[in-house]
Amino acid sequence: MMESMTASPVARRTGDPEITSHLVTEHGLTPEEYELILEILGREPTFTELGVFSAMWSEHCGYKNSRPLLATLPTKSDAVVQGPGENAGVIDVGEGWGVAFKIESHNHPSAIEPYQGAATGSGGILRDVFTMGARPIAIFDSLHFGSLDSPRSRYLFDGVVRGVGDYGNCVGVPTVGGEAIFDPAYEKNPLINVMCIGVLPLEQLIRGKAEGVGNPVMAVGARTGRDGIHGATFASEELDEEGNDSRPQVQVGDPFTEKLLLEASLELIEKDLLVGIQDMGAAGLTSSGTEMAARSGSGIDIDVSLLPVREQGMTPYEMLLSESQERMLLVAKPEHEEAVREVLERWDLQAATIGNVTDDGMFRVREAGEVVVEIPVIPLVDECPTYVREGVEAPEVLELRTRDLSEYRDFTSNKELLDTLKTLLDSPSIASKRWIYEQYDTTVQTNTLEGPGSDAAVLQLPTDGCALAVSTDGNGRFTYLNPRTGGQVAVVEAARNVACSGARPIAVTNCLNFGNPLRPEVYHQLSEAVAGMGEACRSLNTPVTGGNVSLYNETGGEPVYPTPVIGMVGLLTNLEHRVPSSFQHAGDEIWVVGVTREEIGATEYLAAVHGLVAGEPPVVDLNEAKQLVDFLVTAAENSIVRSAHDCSDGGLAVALSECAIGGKDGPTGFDVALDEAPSSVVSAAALWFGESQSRVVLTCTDGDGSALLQLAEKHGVRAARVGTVGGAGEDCQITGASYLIQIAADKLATIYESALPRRMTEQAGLTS
Amino acid sequence: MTENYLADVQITPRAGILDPVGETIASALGNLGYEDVRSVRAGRLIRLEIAAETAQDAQTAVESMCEELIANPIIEDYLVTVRDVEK
Amino acid sequence: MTENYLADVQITPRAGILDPVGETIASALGNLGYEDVRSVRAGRLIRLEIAAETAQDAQTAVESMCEELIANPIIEDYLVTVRDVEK
Amino acid sequence: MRVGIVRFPGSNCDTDMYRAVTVGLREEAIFLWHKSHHLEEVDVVVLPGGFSYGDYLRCGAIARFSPIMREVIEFAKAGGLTLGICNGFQVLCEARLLPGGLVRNASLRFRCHNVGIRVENSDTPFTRAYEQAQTLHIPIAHGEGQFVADNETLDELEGENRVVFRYVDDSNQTTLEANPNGSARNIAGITNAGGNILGMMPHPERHSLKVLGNTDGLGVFESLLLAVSERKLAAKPIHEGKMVGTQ
Ligand SMILES: Nc1ncnc2c1ncn2[C@@H]1O[C@H](COP(=O)(O)OP(=O)(O)O)[C@@H](O)[C@H]1O
Ligand SMILES: [Mg+2]
Repeated sequence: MMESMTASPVARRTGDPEITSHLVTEHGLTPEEYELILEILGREPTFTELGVFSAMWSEHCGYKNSRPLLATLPTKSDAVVQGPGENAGVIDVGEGWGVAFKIESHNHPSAIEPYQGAATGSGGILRDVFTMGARPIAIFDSLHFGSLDSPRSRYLFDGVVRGVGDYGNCVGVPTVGGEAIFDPAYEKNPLINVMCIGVLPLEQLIRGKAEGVGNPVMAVGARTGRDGIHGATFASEELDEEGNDSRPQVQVGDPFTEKLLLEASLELIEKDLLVGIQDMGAAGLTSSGTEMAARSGSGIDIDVSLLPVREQGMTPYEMLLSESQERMLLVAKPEHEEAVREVLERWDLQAATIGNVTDDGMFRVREAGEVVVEIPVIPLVDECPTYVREGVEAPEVLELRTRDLSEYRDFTSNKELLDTLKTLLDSPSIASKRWIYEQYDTTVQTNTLEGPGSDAAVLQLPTDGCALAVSTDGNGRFTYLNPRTGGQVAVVEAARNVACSGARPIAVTNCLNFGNPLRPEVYHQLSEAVAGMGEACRSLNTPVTGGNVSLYNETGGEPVYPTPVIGMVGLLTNLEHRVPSSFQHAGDEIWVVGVTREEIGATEYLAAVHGLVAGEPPVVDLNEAKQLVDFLVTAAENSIVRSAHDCSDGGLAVALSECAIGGKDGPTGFDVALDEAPSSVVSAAALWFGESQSRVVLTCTDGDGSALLQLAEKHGVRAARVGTVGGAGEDCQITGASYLIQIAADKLATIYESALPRRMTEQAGLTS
Repeated sequence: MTENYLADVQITPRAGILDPVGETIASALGNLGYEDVRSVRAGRLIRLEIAAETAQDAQTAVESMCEELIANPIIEDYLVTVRDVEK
Repeated sequence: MTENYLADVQITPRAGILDPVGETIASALGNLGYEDVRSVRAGRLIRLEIAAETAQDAQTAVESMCEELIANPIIEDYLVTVRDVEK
Repeated sequence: MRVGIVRFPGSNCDTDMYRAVTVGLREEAIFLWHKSHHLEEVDVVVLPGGFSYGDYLRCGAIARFSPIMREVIEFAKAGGLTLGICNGFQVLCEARLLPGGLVRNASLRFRCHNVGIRVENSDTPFTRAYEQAQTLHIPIAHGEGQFVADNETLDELEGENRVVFRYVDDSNQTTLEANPNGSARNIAGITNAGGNILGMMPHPERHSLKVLGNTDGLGVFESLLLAVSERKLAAKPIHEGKMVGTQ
């Protein structure tokens, strides 16, 4: 079809270095990959072209090591309108409306400059969503940090929270949920994953395409500076010990310009003035230009001397690879170019036409007319070499997983048990996240029906009476000890959280945070976790609509826990059926649904109380997980449950405490006998603090229990009444495995609420 | 014997680092008719009163505070100037 | 003929207005062991490059910008200093 | 009633305000573009919350010079009902339509949660739908909401009954703990001497829709509706004459 795909000769630009094998290595390309480049071009690349290949064939853009694994994930269902491959995935939520959503990591930038790293991460994911034509309605942040006992971790955590907050707050998108996990494994390499959700009329859906020969290509937004050059390559390398040697220029976020871009983009899309639009994210102009061309099988011809720049004397290499924030690439219809300019001007935004769409399949870049890059688009974008590697489980993990845990299964006294519960409620990973989310605007846009603090956030949709329920989840410790289980748990826990609110889980986005995939033990984690994720998604019919891969999360050879994070989106078709997480009324019956097994491996209990990361994580029965979700959704539809709370970190004792602490009229007492809960024979530790999957704490009105039980049986899930909700300010009493504890609800609340503020009081926003 | 010194720390965004605040001020000034403004950079000013034996000691102490806490050397430059407290 | 001048605007909270940033820095420095710090005030520094015929003209222009926009006299004091751009 | 909501670059509570007026109250609202010079015959001007110009330099400092502010200031000075919420309050202070200023929260952190505010003066065009001393629960969402002014100004505000809202705790007391940002004398909202301009940090528009389970904020808009109807009755002939001329 296309006659000639080989690139024409391109003269070496004065001032550019010669291509040496050293330079090739420095660009993160192997000799074999370089051979392939020679083959594609039919000649030696120029320095600028080498930079382009290096960025596009980095892990971040090219998914070298993950693409074959990702290809195994389910991506289709009746609800999916746009699967992976676009700026964001899109699902159909009825009445002509769609929901666009995606998650992205900004781990490495945040490890160096936490405030700006997190801010620019939020900016990027917002652009991914509004470039689909969707108005962002919510942000979620999944955070993993080292122990808060470390000043460095506190500094990073504080900076990231302020960065996420300030950016979203300024743009006017509420941050309504997320997670925050603290473990020494993340000390030097924290994980900052941000998810954005947007809504759009489906007829307005627009894709990142460069179609129509001759159509103008426009660069819009902030001017291009030297910041973040080689960010994409950098994100694909390990941090050095100091975290600074290969430090690129730090990028600074400008949420004000982002807000203008958001409004202007949506106006342009609404007025149907565009052919395609894409964020200039990782690898900047290079990736946006080439990916847009690749999606429509076209070519693109741009002149970088037309690009508005912030600094003098920038080379084509720098302009192509700059990751300056708040920029976008638009392709317009020629007859609309003027109208596009008018809209942008109204929003005080700069726009420059820097080239046009061609049909020769080439990514051609000029500098003042002189060609400096000519690369066939398809091989550059779609034919990045991929690798399927051999994975091997690390022997030390095997040893840890099979460790004998019998000495941790019992307690010596009621007091020890109560102290254990207190320690868990005070553990930053479990404790209240209020300190975080009160720094976020959670109510702007007036769609927040349920903000942070519940199992899932619930947001009103423009459709009649519908709402969206969203949760992000992941468990690095589980994944470390058993990656397949970890992949499954991320999905089933997120689904459970969504279903607890009464919504049916629909689809997921995922962020894979792993170490260096060239290590067989890391590759093993990655491939197993993806396999587990895929199995769970298939079982729950919640396909993957997109996501992000962040590899090389390690410092000095120490990888973080392999951490797949799932962002699950569910649909609530009737607002009346919404279910809160916490206890509602004194006298309500308390039920436990799902089976408690002899599972204390990999728990927060072992980690927080015994400093031990060991054992087999709880087994996921995918069938059970699916039945539980169906049961929860039906129970909500039938208005049988008054509250539903997922049982996860810290087990039943913590789940019950959380229901009490969040009580509708303040901390609420209760009386529960854990021995009544459905269980296979278990030890005290497993009964109180084990993290068996597919369990939920429910309440119903006194007397509705039989209906609840009937429904549970119908869905094949086991349920038992374990106690009664007490009054506000009363005592919480739990018995189980011959132990008994009793403590005022207010006391539990104080422990739970003060854990983060107590550790963070010293840290304040001094440097911004 | 120690004396009191006043130390001014001028903190400005490092060259090449985006300065959205400065740019926004520049354009606002332009809109107000101040057309002779070529550029604006927005930074911070921290003024400390510190007891030290000599001005040089005060200078050294404040510079170390900057490295440790006051400035963010990854994105900011800082300049410390010390003078006697006027009585 | 106009020349380019650099004008520094130092903006500090007015006496009597709380300065939580300054106070927090002071206490953080104390915690880090800098015990000789007597007090800290935190303000802003706006650095303008401006074309003017004389340094005096530049001074006058920047002062008028401060009155109009850069500072809010209800809560802030400001001080303008002008120097030549080093070539 | 026709409410004009000014849209500055960076405003982000403009559509919430629009929803509160059109869905919560079922009255008319329109947006006023910051570059325009026409107030489109609105009865009430609202400066909404958000981050006009990114809050760069100082909150509200740059927005105060938007083209439309010339007309807004004229309107407000002539007695027009003018409401500034959050960033809008900051703009009103910067424009010197209200005394004092708003600086960074004492905690140095952005705060977003429900607060209790007590209606200190229910005899204003913004609060007459409330009872005197009634407590409302509505959200705040700001990083720079600490109201400051010199003592004379504060005494004057109090003496003239111009403190309209104060932060209070569950027992309706103006305690330190109830104050989310360190505001002088727990002040959450004030009016000008003429009583026709209100600035407040909390967001009544966020609690004006039934679906969100709390409509404590709606009273502000109901009050405005009452005030506007009253004014229209009083000024009918003149007002109508004007309308004909400008349409
Ligand atoms: N980083 C964060 N940002 C915003 N909200 C958070 C964050 N971390 C946790 N939350 C909120 O706190 C609540 C408890 O979080 P988590 O313990 O992770 O929930 P679960 O155990 O149900 O998955 C949730 O509502 C969650 O959205
Ligand atoms: Mg939890």
